[in-house]
Amino acid sequence: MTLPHREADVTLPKPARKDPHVDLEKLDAAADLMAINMGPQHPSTHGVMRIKLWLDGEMIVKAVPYCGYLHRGVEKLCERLTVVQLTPIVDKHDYVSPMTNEQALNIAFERMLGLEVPRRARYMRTIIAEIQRIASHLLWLGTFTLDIGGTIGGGASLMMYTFREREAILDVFEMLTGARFHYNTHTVGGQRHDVPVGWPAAVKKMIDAVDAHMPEYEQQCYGNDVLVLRTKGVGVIDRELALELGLSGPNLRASGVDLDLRRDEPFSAYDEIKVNVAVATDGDVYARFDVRMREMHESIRIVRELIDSIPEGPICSQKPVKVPFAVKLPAGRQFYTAIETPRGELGTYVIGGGAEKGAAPYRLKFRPPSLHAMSALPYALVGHTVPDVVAILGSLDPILGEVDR
Amino acid sequence: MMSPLPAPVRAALAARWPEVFPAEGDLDPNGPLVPADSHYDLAALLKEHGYLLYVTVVATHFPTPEGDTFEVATVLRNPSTGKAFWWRCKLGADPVIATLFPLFAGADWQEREQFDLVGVRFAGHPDLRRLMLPEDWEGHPLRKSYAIDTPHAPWR
Amino acid sequence: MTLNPWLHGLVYGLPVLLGVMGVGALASWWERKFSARMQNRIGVDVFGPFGVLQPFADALKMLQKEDLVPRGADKTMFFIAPAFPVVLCVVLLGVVPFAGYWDDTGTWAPAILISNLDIGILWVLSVSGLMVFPLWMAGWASNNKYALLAAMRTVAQGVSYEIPMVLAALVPVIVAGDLSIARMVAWQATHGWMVFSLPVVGFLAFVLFYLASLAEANRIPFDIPEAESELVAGVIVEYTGIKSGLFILTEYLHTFIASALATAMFFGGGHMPFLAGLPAIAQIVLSATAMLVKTSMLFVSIYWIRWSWYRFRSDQLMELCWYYLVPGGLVLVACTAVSVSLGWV
Amino acid sequence: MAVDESERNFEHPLYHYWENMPGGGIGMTSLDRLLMHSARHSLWFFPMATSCCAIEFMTAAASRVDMDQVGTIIRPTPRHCDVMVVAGTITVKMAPRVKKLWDQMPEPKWGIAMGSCAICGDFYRDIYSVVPGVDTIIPIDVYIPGCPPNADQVMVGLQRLQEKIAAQLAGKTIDKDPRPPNMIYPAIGTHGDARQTEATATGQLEASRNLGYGGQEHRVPVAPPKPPAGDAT
Repeated sequence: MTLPHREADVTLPKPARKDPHVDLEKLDAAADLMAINMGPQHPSTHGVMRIKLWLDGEMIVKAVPYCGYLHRGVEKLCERLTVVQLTPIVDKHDYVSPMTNEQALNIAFERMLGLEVPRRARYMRTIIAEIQRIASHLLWLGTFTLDIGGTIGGGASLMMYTFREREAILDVFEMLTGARFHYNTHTVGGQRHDVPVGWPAAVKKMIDAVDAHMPEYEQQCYGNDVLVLRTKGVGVIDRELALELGLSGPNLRASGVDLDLRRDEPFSAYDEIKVNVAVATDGDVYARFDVRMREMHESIRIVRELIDSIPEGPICSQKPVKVPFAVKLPAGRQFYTAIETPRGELGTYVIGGGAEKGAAPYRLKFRPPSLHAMSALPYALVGHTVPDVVAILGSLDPILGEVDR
Repeated sequence: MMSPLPAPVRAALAARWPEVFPAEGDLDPNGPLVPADSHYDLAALLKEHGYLLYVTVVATHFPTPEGDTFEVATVLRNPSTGKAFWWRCKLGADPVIATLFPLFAGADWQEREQFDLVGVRFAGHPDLRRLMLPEDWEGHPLRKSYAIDTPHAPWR
Repeated sequence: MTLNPWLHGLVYGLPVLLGVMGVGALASWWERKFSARMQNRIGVDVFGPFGVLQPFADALKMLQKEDLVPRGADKTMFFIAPAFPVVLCVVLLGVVPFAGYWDDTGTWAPAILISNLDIGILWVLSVSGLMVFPLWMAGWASNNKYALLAAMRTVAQGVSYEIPMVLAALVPVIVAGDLSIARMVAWQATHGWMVFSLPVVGFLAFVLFYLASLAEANRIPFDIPEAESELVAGVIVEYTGIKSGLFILTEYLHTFIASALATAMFFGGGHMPFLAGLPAIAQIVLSATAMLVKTSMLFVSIYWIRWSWYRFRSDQLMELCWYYLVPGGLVLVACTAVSVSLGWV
Repeated sequence: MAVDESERNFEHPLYHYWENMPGGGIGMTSLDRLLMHSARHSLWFFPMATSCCAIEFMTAAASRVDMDQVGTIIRPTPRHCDVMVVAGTITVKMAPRVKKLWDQMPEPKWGIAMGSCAICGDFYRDIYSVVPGVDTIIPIDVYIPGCPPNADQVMVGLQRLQEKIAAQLAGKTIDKDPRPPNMIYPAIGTHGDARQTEATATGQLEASRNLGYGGQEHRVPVAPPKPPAGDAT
């Protein structure tokens, strides 16, 4: 091994695909491009991100996204908190689906330590994850149509309807955990809060309400010619590019890759049930929209299937869940694992044996699906017009808390 | 989770790097340690064998009494089987490693992030700028020598 | 009856102007209530009974706001641009007959009408064609790229949709054989409303006129010039206080006027059956009510569409205009001309 | 960052014209009351929505709570708005933008800090890239604590703001709202304090700015932080 080697030693081949780092100087000088800045505070950037667009008329010649306006240094913070203290921190990453964030982190620790999770807790986790997926996709649907339909227009109406269902879901979570938004209910080895009396009935009632309203949404979206016109053939990400970029979840499945970690690397109780994976092949905005809508149906089915069969038993395999030093990570052990969240593969790379006598991780790296989705923007935007920017961005569904961490 | 490599991939790797990937037995559960020179070639070989999905890259700072060392772990996933694989490269005090951008477009932003936060440079990267922090920021926050509350004007 | 022109303006103009301003203010309250009901909400509810004073609160608040002119803006243009659309809207109103009655000779005479122009339709079309200029001025003078993009879209859209609008307006002109809106209403009072008297073609012409008016008034699904989700707030992105308020008021006025014009041209204006024989005053009051009801129904439908549809992309909008509406309008005009010359109408 | 924020008693020229009109002073009181009522019933919000609190802010605008009842509209451009709602963590990279957007809003304007991240940075307050409280860069009138606050609490904060506006426009002097208890003050003072003014005056806020135009950005060298005068922290 020769260390260190220098930049000059490295000669790499040119990538075969079109490079988005196009030098504008080499373009036709008479093109007279206009640079326009979307963000960091823009109604349709889903948080604080910025895209710099070079426009020829309204046609996008080059797009450069910038992120980091919400960089809160969480990975640094994680290095000085113990494993048990980390759960409420990761709630704030993907703030649209906090439950799956907690789950990803704790499943990573459990798999690293080889801890067994009781069956009851695994069932609860599965149900929670699927309800959270519905809530997250509902919010996505609302904001997506808000982007296409306008904040003063039909999109706003649909957003209000989706929030009606989302409120019902948050009520169910509040019943379970006592919190409305950031739950802190998962822990290493299981759950903190047991199923309260009447919770399954409440979940069934909520699921019935959501299922009853699904045709309403489908009629407003599939049945709306303007939405179909705006989304078909726009923002195409082909299969190869999607894989190279590391897209995951609905974005990847919309590009024709049949990969779902719920089925391929089962966590919680997904090994006991069958998950029908929704796949589309076009890779455009419509395909991503379609995949998410079908996933909501699938989630409703899974919740219905599991809610009556929650087994009896303990909810956590670890005894003192509230002692911060209860769990220690083996020093020097490195481990990567991932679960499927509503946005895709949320991975956690852990190196054990850090501060607090080994109870804190030495290094914790999250693999956020939204960051990969955002890195598709320079490829997907070029050649489209300004109105397509919001449609493409909305269809990729990035959550900036997760992108920037 | 590290899952066993399929036999053809294992054979190809063993033929190329016999000291890292022995033909028999388990691999290092922490991820096999590959020479930094072979980083790009290994990724290219894995991509040929179906590891098409770029998952992530993780750089870590290990301060030692002899001087700083760095480790860069790269994770790839095979979309047809859904199984992930990762390997590590050890770097010295002046960390430079080949970029994977020609193979995987997603490496662009991931490597920029690791450059920003840890300070590992990726040779051959077309646009190696800071991703998260302002471009005039000093230091790399995820190095162990960087205090979490490092002063920054005017707030602390 | 000939009055002093100044007195004429005062007697007829002021009530109409104030009434329409009131309608504009009321429309903004009503739209907020209407959209709220569509969205399971309550809507404005605190200021005044059912929140009906909310538009006045907004207007008074806007009056108090600081007046900012962005650095690098064209100050003169930036200042005068908000005044123009209001003036144009009021000018448009001058030729719309708001009521009518059967006079002694048995013809339908217009009543609440500021000026019975012989070329009313031409006036309306040309003035509403001018409407793009203040928006372009505002967009250009703001020194803001979003405003500039919005202004470019406004001009492209306004100029394009002018053509189907003219073609749709030609249908009643050919049928009634007159360019005056008041006499067009009189024709409809004797021969039946335009949408019915000319089977199918009359209705299609109305639909064409309605779509073109939606686009001219920048309403969803044709509201790409103000497209909040991509262009933040369109041409008014840099305007503060009452200046932005004037633009917002103009949108309501323009929509209202478009509805009133469509009513006058296709739905018989103030005409309603069973009026003949009543005293003139009663006829005027009843026909003004009829006009208001018809206009309001069109107005409501515009907002119904607004709060349930999504918006087109700019190129799709142009495609719709040049590929479908303009040829369709030409066919309609040809059909009308043929049926009139064959004496079918 | 060019606007001097110390002058918060903005008076519209309308008042001036009215007073100089013959007999204008008679209507002054009733005009005042009218304007006061209209201003507090027509608060248009500019959502400075960065993170989790933004979702709860959307919930406050959605049908269960319906912020529109009291006449608030959410407008995406600062030029039309009266109240800036800072919902979420503000980072060092974002802070100059927040300040700029605040400066772009026309007077009279008010600020709401929603959520503990905006108020004091919450558990991120020690991290290198986080601003420990948005009140270090813009004046804040109402604090809504919570992580995130419920939608109902947003309405309570809105009512508190309406009370303050009524008092402010009626000419009463109102005390600045303090930060909620146990929300730690940063080493640098909040907006209006001497040390914060000094930091602004010496261009340190300017220094942390990143224009980031593809490598040709305008860079200002970072000045070392000045030791606080006469303060041990």
